[in-house]
Amino acid sequence: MKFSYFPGCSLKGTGRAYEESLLAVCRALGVEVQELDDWNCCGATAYMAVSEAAGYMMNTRNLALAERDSHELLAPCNACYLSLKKTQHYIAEYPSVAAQATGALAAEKLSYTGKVKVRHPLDVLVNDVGLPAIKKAVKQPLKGFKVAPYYGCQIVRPFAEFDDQQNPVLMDKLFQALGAEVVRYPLKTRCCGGSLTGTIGEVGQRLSFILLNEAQRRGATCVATVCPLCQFNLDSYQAEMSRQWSPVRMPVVYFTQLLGLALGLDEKALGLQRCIVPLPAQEVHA
Amino acid sequence: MKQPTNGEARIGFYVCHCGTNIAGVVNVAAVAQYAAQLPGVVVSRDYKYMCSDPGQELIQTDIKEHQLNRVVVASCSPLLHEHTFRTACEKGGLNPFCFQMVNIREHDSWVHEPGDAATEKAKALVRAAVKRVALHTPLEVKRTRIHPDVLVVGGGIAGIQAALTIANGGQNVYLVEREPTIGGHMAKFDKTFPTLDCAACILTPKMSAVASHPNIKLWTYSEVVKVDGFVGNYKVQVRRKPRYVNEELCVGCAKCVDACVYKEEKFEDEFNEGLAKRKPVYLPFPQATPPVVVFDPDACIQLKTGKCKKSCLEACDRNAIIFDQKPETKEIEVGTIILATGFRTFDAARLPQYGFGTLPNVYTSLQIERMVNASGPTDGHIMLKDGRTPKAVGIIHCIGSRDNRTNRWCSRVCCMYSMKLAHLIKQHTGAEVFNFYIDIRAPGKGYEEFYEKLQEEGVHFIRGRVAEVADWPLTKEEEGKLIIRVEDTLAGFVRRIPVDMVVLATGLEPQPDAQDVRRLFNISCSTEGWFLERHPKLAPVSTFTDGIFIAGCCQGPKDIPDTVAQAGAAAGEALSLINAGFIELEPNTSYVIADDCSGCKTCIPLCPYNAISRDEEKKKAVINEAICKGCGVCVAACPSGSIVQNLFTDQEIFSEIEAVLG
Amino acid sequence: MMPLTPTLKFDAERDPSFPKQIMARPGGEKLFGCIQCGTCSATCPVSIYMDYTPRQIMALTRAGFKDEVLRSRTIWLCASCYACTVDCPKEIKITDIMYALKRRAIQDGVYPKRFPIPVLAREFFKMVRRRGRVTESELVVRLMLQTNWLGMVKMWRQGLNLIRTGRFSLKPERMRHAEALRPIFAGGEPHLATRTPRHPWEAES
Amino acid sequence: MESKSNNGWQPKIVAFFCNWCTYTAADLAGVSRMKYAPNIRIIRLMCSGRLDPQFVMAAFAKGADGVLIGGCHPGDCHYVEGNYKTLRRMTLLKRMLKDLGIEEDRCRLEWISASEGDKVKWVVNDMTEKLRALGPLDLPGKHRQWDEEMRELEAEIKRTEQTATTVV
Repeated sequence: MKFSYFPGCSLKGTGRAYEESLLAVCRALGVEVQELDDWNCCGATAYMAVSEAAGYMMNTRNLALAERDSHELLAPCNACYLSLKKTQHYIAEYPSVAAQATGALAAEKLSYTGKVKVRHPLDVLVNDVGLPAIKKAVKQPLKGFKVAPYYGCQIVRPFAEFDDQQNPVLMDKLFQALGAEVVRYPLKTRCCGGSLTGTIGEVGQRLSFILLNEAQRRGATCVATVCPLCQFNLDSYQAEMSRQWSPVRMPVVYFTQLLGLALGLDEKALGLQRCIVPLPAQEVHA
Repeated sequence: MKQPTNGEARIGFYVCHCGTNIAGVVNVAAVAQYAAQLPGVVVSRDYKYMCSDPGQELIQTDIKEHQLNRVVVASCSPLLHEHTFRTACEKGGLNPFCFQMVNIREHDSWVHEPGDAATEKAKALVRAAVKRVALHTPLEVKRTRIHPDVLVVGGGIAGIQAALTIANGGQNVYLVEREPTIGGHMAKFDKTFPTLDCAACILTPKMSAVASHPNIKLWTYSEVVKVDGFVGNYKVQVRRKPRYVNEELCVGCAKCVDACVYKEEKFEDEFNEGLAKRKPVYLPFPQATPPVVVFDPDACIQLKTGKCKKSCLEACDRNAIIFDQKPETKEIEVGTIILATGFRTFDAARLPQYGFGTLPNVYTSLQIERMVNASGPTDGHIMLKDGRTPKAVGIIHCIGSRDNRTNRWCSRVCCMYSMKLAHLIKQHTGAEVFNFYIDIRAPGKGYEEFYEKLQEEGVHFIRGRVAEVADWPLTKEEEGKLIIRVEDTLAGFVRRIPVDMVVLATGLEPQPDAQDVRRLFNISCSTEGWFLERHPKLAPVSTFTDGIFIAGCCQGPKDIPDTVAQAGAAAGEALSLINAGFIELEPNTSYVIADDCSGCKTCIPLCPYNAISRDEEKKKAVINEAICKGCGVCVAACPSGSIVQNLFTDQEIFSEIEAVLG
Repeated sequence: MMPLTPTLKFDAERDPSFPKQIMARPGGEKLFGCIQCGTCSATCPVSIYMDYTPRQIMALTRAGFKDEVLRSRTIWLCASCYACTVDCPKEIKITDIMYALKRRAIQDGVYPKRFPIPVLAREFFKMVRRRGRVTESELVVRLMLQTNWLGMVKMWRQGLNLIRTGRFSLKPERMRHAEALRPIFAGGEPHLATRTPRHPWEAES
Repeated sequence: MESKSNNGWQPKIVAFFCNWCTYTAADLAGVSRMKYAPNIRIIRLMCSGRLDPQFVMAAFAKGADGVLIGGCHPGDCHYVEGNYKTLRRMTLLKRMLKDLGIEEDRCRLEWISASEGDKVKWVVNDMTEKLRALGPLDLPGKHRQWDEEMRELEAEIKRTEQTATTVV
């Protein structure tokens, strides 16, 4: 099983623990990944607001790079995943987008046919590697963990390709397979605030706070995410939130970190030391 | 005027303006001018409305004055007005089949932009009709006898009403119902809007009238499995499922139910929408018609394993229980059929954001109908799962309606039944009731007045489609409540409204097997899956298959008054056919030119009606024109070209092909 | 005394071509199908901070009240979570319409210049133009400097946390050959018929 | 629409629609005021099963650029199964047309039910576009050309025969 890998800017920055844990888990489960050569930023939500054309062209370049490698393209960040998917959908749906989006490939002798498939690691790990194989590889079941599975918005919206749009369940199934308890978490696809936490702190942080507070109310011992921005927003403002609204302290980890723990991988290799609110030691060694 | 050519044909040509419907796009004067110089045309006119009386008289006068022997009218679809103009020809003294119609409205002016292309198309179609009509020959209309018995499929209020109307008119009716009892959805309702009369009080007398009517043969727990024949002469097979009870003997005393080895009621009670349980043997509800118990083969130990001590058998003093009852197939002959197969309600679990099935105290409207009913599972008490009485209730409209992701259509009844439920809930509990609506649709008699009454009662109406029923509180007051997140669009902001109970006003959808049923009866469905009427305004209960009528919600969502009215209309249509005694058939049947037939038998297996046989003596094929339905399959297949279809002869079609191309 | 401002709208204040321009963008097609049910507003996590709810933006756009729409806070607050787009019963791609409105506001130069959200978009745009990738920490610092430098002082604790966990880095993340993106920012290759016009923010970088 | 190509040439489509499904669907398209290309001329048959392959050949021979046949969906035929017979005939016909060098897109069979007005619109527009791309079939023109060639050949043979007789 081999994939082209598009880390995106966050996995090289604030979300590096996601990359560390993802690569470690992939290695452990026999999924080979190869980073896309000299990839560019996906444009996230900012580019669509500034220049539609440039946004589509940037994504098409990454897609074309993947087509050159002729593997499926792994995109772990929700924003990257959505940008790539949206570009593919709109190229297929709107001739005007197709003309625009492929308009800057010639200089690098690239081409885009639409055949490359963009995949999220959650989809690949649960559906391709499969829960039976993962179960078999578990060394330390996640006993005592009560996980609130948080999917964020852009992984199933608007293109619900591998999970339900209103009520995704893949992560729930994964953690149950790893021996953890999963709390019913109705906010699992509600927005974390995205870049609003940085721009208009009060608005963005309130959204994140609601998510954490509800996880805490439901007795979760940690929140698991699939997106670097969600993890950042939920993990790094808890002191401010506690000051402003009510006390909240909730470890927020990547789903790959929990998977890594269950596979018996080293905490450091999984980047767990990068959590601002650390996962309690007793849990880790339960 | 030129002298007629093309044999003896003297053709009158008329192009209709249809107001501006045609004339606004097609240059009708140019078409008339063009037609005037076509071979055989002796009169060519354009006129504002050809279907009007003066328009028809124009044809009649011209036939006499100009000795016309052929007529062509270019106007709307022949499916709409062919009959009108044929009759006009007949009144003018011309055989009605020496007529041809050109569709330049539905197939031209309504689908193309104004201009030369549309006019050229009209000319081409006219050219073809003129050329073709010259080949037409006078034909005779055939008649077929109508069998006076009627089949009504579906025993809800629509089927009941239709069956009673026909039976009261003196004709025999077979009423076939799939469930163990008639009554349909209406039997589950507590009150009816806007009058608030008790549903059972108005329905049950009709149900017993059905059961006791000498002209009605009632078959419940039965399904139509095969339909052959055509208008006037349908042969229908009905499969009677075993209910393991002799219907003639059982009186519905329910002693067997009491005696059942299951002391507890354990199985989901369909009639009470899952809010109650029943035993393996049960009477669906007290007024079930016929009053005969039914055994659930998936629950009864005897039927499942054959190893029960069968205490029910002993309890039955009439020896009505038959464990080895087999399904039975009945064959009947009827002349007309009325389909009243109803609807199903939208499955609220398809919209997980409203919490049906995951959050306690989220109910469907039909569940509340049962709950509020005095003989229902809670004896008429509206209560939460824990037995408390709700203090605040939210009713969410348009669940599975007006939503492109589920069902696009408005279900027409939800606004009104939601208001009815709001009234009943408030009356029974005194709770605050909130209605969340997109638009209030109250267009029936007395409906707007009912809305007004509800507003005066203090029921809240919030204009906004609910985004979510949540169980994550943001304030203390919200804890333990269901929180409805909605934009109050009239106030212009988003609100969170905590309630104890949520009622989902689920919409109406076609029955899951509507497609199978329509195939069985050879009728059509609209894109949404409702049975398609012949014309939305002028033939609302007819279908494209003669002798088959539709009534009630199988044709589209409607309330009880409209359903009953439609059922009466369908019964009237059936009675009208029966009263006439016969039906006129289009003479488009086929016949064999015996001299040309080689007797190869190619045609015989092709005929779907077995109308073709072989005269063994003469070694020729013979078509029974009384059976032939005029599809023309045999004509196209005949290798020697010896079969001719009236109105669609090879020459007629070839001339059309040649002429449309120039 | 309370100042009184009349809200009467004259028809001349509308731009009837505006809705058509928005609908011409991919995703805008179904705008006229809006039934004003408010699902978008109710499902939106940030609508509570908006000056017009998303539903009102649809109504204003459809009616051609360009100024009200383009100068609204609403379009900038949209966090692109797509909840409205997947919940809309009439399948209107509201997120795409919000994007189209943002772009139009930038083009027309009527966006709030000191409002942090467009400032972030501008800094993001410029950084990618230069290096092909984004360095998040640097982006935040630049944003703060331009909109709320005092806020940066308050954020010291968070900055420290990020440094401690090795997540804060001012070392620019960049492509090896960022010049590969030049055709993109030139609006596509020179021979293209669909080349996009130069962006007002290009001059700034 | 690009009507400028081929000196304003417009493809001509002859359509055979069954009375119960496709003809009714075309009526519905009209009632719904759907706009489609005016290149189609509809001939009504009671059932698509009435379609004699010769009708298709005649249409091409008289100058049609395309022939469209519309019937009820399989399983929905008003006459039980006439449309299956059409399908069977079409398979043979298509092979024959191919041998004659008539492109596949020129003869098309579509199942369109009474409720599918939008499908009529789509099919007509799609077919018109495809025929436009294919260009004129002009079978009558080709016939004239073949006749011309045949005459030349005959003349040639006659000449040769004459020469031959002179030699002998």
